Amino acid sequence: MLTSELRPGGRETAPTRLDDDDLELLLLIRHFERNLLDLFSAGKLNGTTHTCIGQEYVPVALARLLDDRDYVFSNHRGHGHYLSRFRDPAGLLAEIMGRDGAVCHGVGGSQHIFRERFLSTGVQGESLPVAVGVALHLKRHEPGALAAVFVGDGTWGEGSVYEALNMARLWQVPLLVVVEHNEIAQSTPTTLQMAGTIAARAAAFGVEHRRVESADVNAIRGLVAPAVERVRQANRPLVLEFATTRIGPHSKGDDTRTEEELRSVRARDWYLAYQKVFPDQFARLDTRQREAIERITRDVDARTPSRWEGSCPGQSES
Amino acid sequence: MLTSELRPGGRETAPTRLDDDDLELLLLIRHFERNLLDLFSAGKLNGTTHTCIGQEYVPVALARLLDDRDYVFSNHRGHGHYLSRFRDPAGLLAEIMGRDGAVCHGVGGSQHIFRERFLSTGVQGESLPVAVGVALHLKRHEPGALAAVFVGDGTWGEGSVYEALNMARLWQVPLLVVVEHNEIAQSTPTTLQMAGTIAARAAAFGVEHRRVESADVNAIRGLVAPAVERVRQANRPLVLEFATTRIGPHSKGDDTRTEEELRSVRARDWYLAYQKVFPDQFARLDTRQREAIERITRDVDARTPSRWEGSCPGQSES
Amino acid sequence: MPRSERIVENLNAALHRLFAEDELVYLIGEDLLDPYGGAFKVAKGLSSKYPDRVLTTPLSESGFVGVANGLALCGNKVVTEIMFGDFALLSFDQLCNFAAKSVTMYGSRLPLRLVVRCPVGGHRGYGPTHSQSVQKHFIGVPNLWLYEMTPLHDNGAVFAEMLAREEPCVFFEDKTLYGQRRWVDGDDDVFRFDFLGERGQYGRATPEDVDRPDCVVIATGGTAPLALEAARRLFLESEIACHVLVPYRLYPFDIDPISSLLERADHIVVVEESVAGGTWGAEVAQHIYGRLWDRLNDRIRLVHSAPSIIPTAPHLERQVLVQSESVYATVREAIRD
Amino acid sequence: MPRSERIVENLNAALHRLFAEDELVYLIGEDLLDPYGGAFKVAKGLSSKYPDRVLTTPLSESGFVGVANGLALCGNKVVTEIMFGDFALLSFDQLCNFAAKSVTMYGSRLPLRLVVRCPVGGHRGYGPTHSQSVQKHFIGVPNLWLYEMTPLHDNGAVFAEMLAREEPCVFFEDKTLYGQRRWVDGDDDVFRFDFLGERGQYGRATPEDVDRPDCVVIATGGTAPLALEAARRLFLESEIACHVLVPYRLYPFDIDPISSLLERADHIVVVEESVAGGTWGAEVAQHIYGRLWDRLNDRIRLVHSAPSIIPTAPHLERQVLVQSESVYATVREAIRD
Ligand SMILES: Cc1ncc(C[n+]2csc(CCOP(=O)(O)OP(=O)(O)O)c2C)c(N)n1
Ligand SMILES: Cc1ncc(C[n+]2csc(CCOP(=O)(O)OP(=O)(O)O)c2C)c(N)n1
Ligand SMILES: [Mg+2]
Ligand SMILES: [Mg+2]
Repeated sequence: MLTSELRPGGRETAPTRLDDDDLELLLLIRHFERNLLDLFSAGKLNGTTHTCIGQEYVPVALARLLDDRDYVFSNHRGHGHYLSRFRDPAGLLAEIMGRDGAVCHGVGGSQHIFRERFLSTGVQGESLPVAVGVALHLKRHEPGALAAVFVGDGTWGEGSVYEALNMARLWQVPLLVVVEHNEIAQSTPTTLQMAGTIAARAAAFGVEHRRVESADVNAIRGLVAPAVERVRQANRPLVLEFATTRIGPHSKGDDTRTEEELRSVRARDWYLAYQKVFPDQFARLDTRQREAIERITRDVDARTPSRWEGSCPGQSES
Repeated sequence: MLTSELRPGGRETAPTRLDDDDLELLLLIRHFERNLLDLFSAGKLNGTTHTCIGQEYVPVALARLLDDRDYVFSNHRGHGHYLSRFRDPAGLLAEIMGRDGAVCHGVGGSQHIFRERFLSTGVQGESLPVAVGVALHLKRHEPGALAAVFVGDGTWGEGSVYEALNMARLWQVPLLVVVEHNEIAQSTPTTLQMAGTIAARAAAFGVEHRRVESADVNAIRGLVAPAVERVRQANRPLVLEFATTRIGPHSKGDDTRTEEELRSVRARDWYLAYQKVFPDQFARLDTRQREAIERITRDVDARTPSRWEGSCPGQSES
Repeated sequence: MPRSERIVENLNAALHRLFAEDELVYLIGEDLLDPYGGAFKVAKGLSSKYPDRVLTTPLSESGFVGVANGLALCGNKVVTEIMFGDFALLSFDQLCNFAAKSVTMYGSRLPLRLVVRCPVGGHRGYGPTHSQSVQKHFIGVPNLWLYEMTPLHDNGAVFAEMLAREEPCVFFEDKTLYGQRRWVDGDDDVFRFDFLGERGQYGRATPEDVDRPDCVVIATGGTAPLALEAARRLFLESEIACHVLVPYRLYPFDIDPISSLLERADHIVVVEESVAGGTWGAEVAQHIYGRLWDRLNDRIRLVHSAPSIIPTAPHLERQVLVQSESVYATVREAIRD
Repeated sequence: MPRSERIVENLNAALHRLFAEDELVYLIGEDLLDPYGGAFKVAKGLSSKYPDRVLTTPLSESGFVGVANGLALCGNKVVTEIMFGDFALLSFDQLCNFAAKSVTMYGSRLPLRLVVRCPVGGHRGYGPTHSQSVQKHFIGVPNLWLYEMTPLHDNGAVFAEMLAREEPCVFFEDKTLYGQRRWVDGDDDVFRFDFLGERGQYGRATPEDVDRPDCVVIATGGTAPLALEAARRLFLESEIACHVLVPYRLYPFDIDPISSLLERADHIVVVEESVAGGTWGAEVAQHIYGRLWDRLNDRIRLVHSAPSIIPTAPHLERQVLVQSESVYATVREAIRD
């Protein structure tokens, strides 16, 4: 069977205990992004930013299943992806604030990040075929490594997703498509933008699919690890779909969902669950991360503006 | 069940008797296109042309299931589609030869034909979303009419196919996608360009699918009529896949298949089957059509070059 | 400048009027439904009033422009919203190879009433894939008309013209204009506003009573405020008199309404936000050189953004994008040379 | 003209050499496998020799350019074949918003070695969606370089340069050139062939011993044969001496190697097959006006196809497309005016 639902540890079950490192990473991302929204409200940021509040556990769960040889393609909602890989809140915040030490010198901003084998862009769906090319290269030259792409449910409207899946399966490349299915795209509920299911769309191309209902980091790892390993070992593309919830706005202050919807969405927050079940560990780490982010913010805010070598580069005429 | 295989009257069964009109239409298309290949060899045509030799029965079977209110979107391999709708070999030949009386004044040529509600273009996949727009209009303003799009199997590589299916299903529009699955795209066998199946690709979007193995015009009609009717009445998009065979080259003289493949493909020609089973009817109509095409060719060839009002139009400045 | 409606209000009202007057009008694009009303709120209120004719789509820029083409093929009047003009590149095939070609490639005229709206331009910190001025890429497709929103023209009239054309149009909307107020009701402290051409094709700002300008500055709608600011400084500081001309149609470029003015000008500057290379400005220059070769006193000078992607951080973005200072400096340089 | 290899052979040989010399080279596109070897046979023999590095794809112009981008991202050297340049419009986003942007938008230089090959142009009766000259649409994207095959330059050298650039390049190939023979080995009966620029950027055809040309004709690779034919007639009929210049790089336009020649010319004509509007020719003119304003005797004249889609029937196609006669007439007109 190519598709299956992975239910154990579903959203309603109490979470299992995380080691400090995992919980800390979750909280780092949460406080990093809450802080971004605050900075926006305070007029300290411009442009746009998309927070993954509520979805942080997806990249955190996957972080230990990925390694440095893997390429990761992130999208507009990428802070969690980046922080899970590099634990570099200062570099990312500097990027978003355009300060010295920015990972991309302030050029890319929230949506366009590149570091080692991590790359994000703001054009939905564009990364999938690119990741197929990368996966093909890895299969030939670095067997065992994979290319992972994070996409939202709404991005499955784009034709390039299907062009990519087709080639990925035809050429049997180690492609891991991580779908953060939060039932919404900007302001549009999934019911208005997606016919059928992601499971069936993977099956359409003979691509394996797993749907994960759980938000329990430990449980998720246990459930998906074998499938991810198969991507590496057997060069079998995999679509890994997470049923998740976007608790924050699409970008800033643009949430048009009803209070009722928002209440139901907030009730499913992992933050509350861990807080409730593991109060001591939670309180200790929560404070530590909150303070760390405060410190980093003061530090980054005080830095000089980022400098960019190529700020007026021109095409080097020759 | 959304998908099913329609087998009765499969390719190996002897065909049932056609009325003269159907058989004549089949033979009209065949002789029309054989003649095109001859004209090419004789250097009387330039550019390119794609014959549907072997596939003629698909549009012929559908012709009586479509009516004047329906839009038909054809593709590069469109002579059969056009002739089945309009029975206008002279207008089409004039178009291809660039002579007076050409349906599009010689501007569009073999691949770009427009007449009433029939429209073809040479960019694969482009017509599908357009047909969704048309189907949406029909649903609202001419209920009972549908938009039909002919595409090949290779065209399922294009992302626009999936963008279109998604919207067609979301909006429940009367879209009929006719797939002429001849197991090849230009020179590339389907195994090298398509992962999974068309059935599963339709299912991925919750779109109904039927696969037809039969080449028997009567049988096909009986099998698919109810599904086509449902498209009209219930505004349910449908993918109707025909397992078929391209007997001729992709365009002219560019067939790179092996002799063995070609032999097996030719053995499945409806032409031979009807000839064998209904020799008298066949001989009578075959001669008639062959002669008709010869006559038309002489006539069209003798005409003056087509004239195009807008031959140097410019954007009417204003 | 007198208080007037914001440009986004004018645009929104134009769409409301279109919908009210004509049942054939559709709007199609992403996130259009109320209360969201589109990423830049241009669609506000439409889906509530006309739920059947506002189609919110999946993320499918190529697909929904195709759907728009299909609706137009059936005789409808279709307005399409691409959320960011950068993504119009995803619909290029539908626009160029279907919409524009269909008008003539079947040997007789096939009318298509279609307007594809593209928010463009930077200054908002949206970064390299959400800030481009993509006008240049669409220039020179037969039967594809390019328009741009301006602070002077009423969008209702412009939309009426585009749809009456019965050929596909792309309408560029500089994002910085949405929140600005229209230049209407005659004058501000320095400039008089009027229109040139039978249909007012060119909005114009002139210092009062200057008929023979030192410089004519032709600017796209999006860069018009920058050009005006530069012109104001030049006049107040040094009595350098610029006429700022702002066309609502970019392509085909229509030189007739302004050619006698251009003849009288000592210098001509063309301003656009795009980086150099195959731009609208070069197209405009080409037309002027062709028509007025014998009468030109000076070469035509183009003002562009720096040849670079558009960075996200505001201090970097500022270094790259055209600013009022670039216009100012170019006019000064022209006069000094 | 001396007997030489056909241009398609030269191009095919160039690819064979690339593959032989470097294991990082890939070719990706539709219908590339032997015995077919691509729609225009440019890939002949490659898949047999290098089955792992020739990727024949589904019909997915956007997708496979994306795959090419991914391979390039990993350090490979990737040549992509779009079957007809018209379909490159389907890959516009991958080319402009991914490939070109990635080189700089991450704040430090990301090298990408990518060449997208696009057969372009008409004269073959392929009709409106298979005959366009789409060069214009790709001009002016920072870090996207445009090249075009010529009858003078060795494709091996051009490909080496493009890949060494480490930025994405589009290489246009006029279909009418494939079957023609290269202009090599010095001279034909009227013209001498040489190269201008350090790297021979401009191929040149000159009537023997004419240093101060009546007219410089700058032509794209695809229109070069038409320009040469016109130049021949002008010389033989009336001793009008044209220098025909053919650059292998279209954009950015490099004026340096030819600017002193242009200064000496009485007239300048630029030839391209595209319809007018935002074209390469306008870009070239813009550069020349900017640099040589004080030295020009005449305006620069552009030769284009008629502003129309490209019809299929040969007698109609001929009326629309640039012909040698259009070049001839334009030079005559320039000299007469
Ligand atoms: C090609 C493209 N179209 C539209 C957008 C604008 N946009 C940014 S995010 C977004 C919604 C994406 O939804 P989804 O894929 O579900 O991801 P989520 O935001 O829910 O994480 C849209 C429409 C874009 N960035 N790229
Ligand atoms: C967008 C696009 N890409 C490539 C082509 C070139 N081309 C024309 S037909 C064809 C093969 C189509 O195969 P299929 O869809 O199976 O139809 P068939 O020819 O078998 O009827 C190709 C690649 C095209 N016309 N349009
Ligand atoms: Mg989502
Ligand atoms: Mg096929």
